[in-house]
Amino acid sequence: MFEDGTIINELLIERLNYFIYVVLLLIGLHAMIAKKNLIKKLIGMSIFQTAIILFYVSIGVKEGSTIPVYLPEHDPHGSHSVPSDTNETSHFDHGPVILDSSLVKGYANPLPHVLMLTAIVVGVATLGLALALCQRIYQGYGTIEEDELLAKMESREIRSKTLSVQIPKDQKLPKKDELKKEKSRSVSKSKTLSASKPKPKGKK
Amino acid sequence: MKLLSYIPVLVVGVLLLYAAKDFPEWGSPDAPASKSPVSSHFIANTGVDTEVPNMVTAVLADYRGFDTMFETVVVFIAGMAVLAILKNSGRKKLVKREFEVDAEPDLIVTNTVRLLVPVIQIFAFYVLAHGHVSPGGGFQGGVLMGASFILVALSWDLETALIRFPLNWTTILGGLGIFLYAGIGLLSMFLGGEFLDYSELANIFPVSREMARYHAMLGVEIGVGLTVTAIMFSLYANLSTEGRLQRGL
Amino acid sequence: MENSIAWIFIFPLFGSVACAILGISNRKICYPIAVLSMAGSLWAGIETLRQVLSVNDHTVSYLFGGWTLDAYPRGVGIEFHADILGILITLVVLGVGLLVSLYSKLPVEEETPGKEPLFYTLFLLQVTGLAGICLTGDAFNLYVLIEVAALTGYGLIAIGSNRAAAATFNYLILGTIGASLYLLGVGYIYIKTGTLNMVGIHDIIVAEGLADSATMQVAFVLVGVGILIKMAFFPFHAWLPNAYSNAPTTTSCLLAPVVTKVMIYVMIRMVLSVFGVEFSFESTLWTDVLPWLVVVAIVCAAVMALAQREIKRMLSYLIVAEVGYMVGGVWIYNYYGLIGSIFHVISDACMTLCLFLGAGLILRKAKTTHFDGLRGLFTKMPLTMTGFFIGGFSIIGLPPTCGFFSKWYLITGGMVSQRWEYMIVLMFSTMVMVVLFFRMIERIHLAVSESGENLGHGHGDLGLTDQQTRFDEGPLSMLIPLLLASAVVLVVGIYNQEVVSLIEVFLSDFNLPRGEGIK
Amino acid sequence: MGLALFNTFILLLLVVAALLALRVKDLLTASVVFAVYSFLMCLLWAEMGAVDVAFTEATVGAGISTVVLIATIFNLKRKSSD
Repeated sequence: MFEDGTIINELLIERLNYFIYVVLLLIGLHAMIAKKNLIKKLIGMSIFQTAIILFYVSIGVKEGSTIPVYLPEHDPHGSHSVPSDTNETSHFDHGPVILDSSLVKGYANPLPHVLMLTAIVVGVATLGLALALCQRIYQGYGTIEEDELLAKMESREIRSKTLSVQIPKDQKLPKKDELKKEKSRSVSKSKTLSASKPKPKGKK
Repeated sequence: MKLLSYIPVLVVGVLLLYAAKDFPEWGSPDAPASKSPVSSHFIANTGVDTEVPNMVTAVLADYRGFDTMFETVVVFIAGMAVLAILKNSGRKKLVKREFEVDAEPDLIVTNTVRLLVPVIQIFAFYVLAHGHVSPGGGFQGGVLMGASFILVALSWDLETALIRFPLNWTTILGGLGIFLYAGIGLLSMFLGGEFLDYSELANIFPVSREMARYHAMLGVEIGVGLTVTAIMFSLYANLSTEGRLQRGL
Repeated sequence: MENSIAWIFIFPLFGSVACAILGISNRKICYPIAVLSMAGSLWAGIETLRQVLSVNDHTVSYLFGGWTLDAYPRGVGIEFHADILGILITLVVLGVGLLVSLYSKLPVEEETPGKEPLFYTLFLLQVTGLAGICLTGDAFNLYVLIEVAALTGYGLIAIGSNRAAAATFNYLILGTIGASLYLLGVGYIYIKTGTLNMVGIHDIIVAEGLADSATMQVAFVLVGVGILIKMAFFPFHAWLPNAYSNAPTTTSCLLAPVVTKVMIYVMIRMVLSVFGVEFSFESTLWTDVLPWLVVVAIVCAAVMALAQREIKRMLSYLIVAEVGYMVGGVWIYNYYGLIGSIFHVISDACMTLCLFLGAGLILRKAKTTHFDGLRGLFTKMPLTMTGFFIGGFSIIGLPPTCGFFSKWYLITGGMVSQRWEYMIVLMFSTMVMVVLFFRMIERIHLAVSESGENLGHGHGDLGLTDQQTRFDEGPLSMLIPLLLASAVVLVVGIYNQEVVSLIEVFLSDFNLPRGEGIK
Repeated sequence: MGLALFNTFILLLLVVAALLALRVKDLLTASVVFAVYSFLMCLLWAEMGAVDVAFTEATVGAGISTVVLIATIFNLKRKSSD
């Protein structure tokens, strides 16, 4: 169906917004799936989310409408932004009225805007959390490349497996204070392991 | 493998473009989303219901105030989670970073910032308080406020900023913001309405039911602003130091 | 009480704020706050259930901000919409939350020292988010609550080790894709219907006959795929085993039983009451495609579970298989299948809770959850193991545990709609679980060497040393929640008729094919 | 027509910026380009009448996100393999 010239025409000329939003969304999605670098993945994630926001904002557009803030003549408190020459009481001589349907067309639809304010904030919250995860991963494994990370996790898993099998063999029925000691010991053990391990990847 | 990653992308792309030809006409006032009773109600009746000229603020803080409460909670969660992830996690000794510059705070920069910060903060207050009438509101004001502290941290160092805004305060302020928001909702529930039904506040304040909504929205936005200010600064402080809170950028 | 729906999330919300603020000065205070707010929330949930049952049409709708339906158009405010299904799942979530918060005292102090306030803040907000997902009647609000639950989940998992952080990153990426696709789907619904209220969307779809519209079809696919990713359905399950098996004990106890189940509930909700039965089952291809995917999913997950040598990891794969059961139960498009699906959501939450609580206790005593460390644990901690086995028997599907009855309905559904492949695969995975658990039982009762050889000498000799058999139960604060959970598994099993009759009341509003004969 | 042209121009720039942000190997550059992307997006939304959304994107997307990204990159490696 996409061979049909008119549809492409329609997409590129009349609905460029919808087309570009799809393109941006796909760019973001591809980056999230295929990029190796974790930060790149996150940038892709942000692009993905902003593309969706672009879509929502496009829904709210009305041809020939203004922003969703009441014009002075519809302002519930009288003319707010235009200073009036008359005295104070005139501020309230037209109270709030329900706009009739012909005037409703003059304002953009506020609902998508509100939804997207929420979505932007959710996006930045996710980004912050993900960056914290990246730092934690870097502290633990010294890399933010996915393939290197997987390799390192695997090698560490094999090591921990041999450790975990050894532990139950010398069971000593730990008491409460012994338990703590054991914990700190195992922590220090793992620390020496990670410290004694040379860091070859940095030089590459 | 490289090619494999294109398959889901292509599938999604075809799916989305397939639907695009079915969309209502671009920018048409007769599109279902634009002429639905909900949207027209927001445009036509916001003035009557809440006396707020900026419809976006009214919808955000009142009509869909429940959403916004959880949006604030999401920001709060991000702050708490970053703290939880990075606290006591890191290498104890400071590792020299790849691009570290040891320099005293620059005189020109610090003096400019000294002039700039009050202006930013006043603008933040303006954005927060004027959100009923012009674009702006709690989020934007809060982010600007948080940014002013980040600016201090960037131009001097993080310790200087943390003297002015200790990290424990960010948690307390963040919590207080949500407490304020949900507290206003709870108060209006105790006064006989539903949760977040601000108009019931007219029972204890000498204003009309509509103006009660108007003023409660300001209170709610202040709550949002508090949380966002605190958490944005806390995010920066934690992320720039891997949770150690010494030697930021 | 009139506002009991609101109280369901007010308790944990204020509780979490209190944890965050008061926890700075005294971190001992967080545990009682968490338990109390969960208890209050559960009380509000029970109150709401009574309210729902007392109304004629069995739904209670609660409009935030006082934007009542008689004075304003539907969808102006945000609506909480509690029907029988929603409130049942909410009660499950809150019950799991209460038991896990009781259980959490020691593991949290030991595994994440110094972070208790943060942990409990996130914990309570997680429950808030999940309970909200069950009750909300607004499509966009659902997205926000999904993100609340997701972000707290990332935090709760990554609070532990570095491995957990690495696993969480994948979870975060996939979770964000899922949630964003859902958001996009809601956008597609909105562009066509102009409303976000779930009831409103359904009314407009029916009134304007949007079933054939390309936009709605795509919206259905986007929402569906988003939710499938979130619930770790088979091709998208990669995040779940890593994340759950590396998470701290309490976290996995809370997340594993409820998160995937709540997302299945969302799917049922979307299919039945948002898009409508006719739209979902008749004008889309999903009824043809998904049951086959389910077959692949269950087989793969069961085989993967068989290959694991570690309890928590094995249980995570079992969750993936169970998700397959429930998705299949919905998409075989049958009355009994749907009853089975909903009942299985409830019973699976109970039994997974049992198993993970038990695994936490095993980890604490045996220092490992690897199979080889289980040697002779039954004589050492009989109560824990009894609780653990009740959960295990329920997963296998032995009467009188609740797992038997829900599986019974699923199989009935498969039989009535003549989906033989689904039935066969259910039997297959039951066999796999029998093998899994009896292999474990053998190890737990006897001394078995690493190669699987019995070290005992003849009848009655377990081949255990005295040290290994000395009675040494876990602490009471962890044991009691486990025993309560296993009691719930039995009680729900014994009183299955009552639960099923509640579900039947809910399903009577929908026009589902019942087939002939069997009942 | 003028507005439509402006719109088209920004939409095309957006695609360029997105591709560029994902192609550069230097993460610092990438995050700055990403800030440019956010700001273009904000311009576009302001033009489409969504002033509040544009304001939020300008403060959050182009402001805080970038600062936080750069702060993280300084703690990690600056080079990326792709």
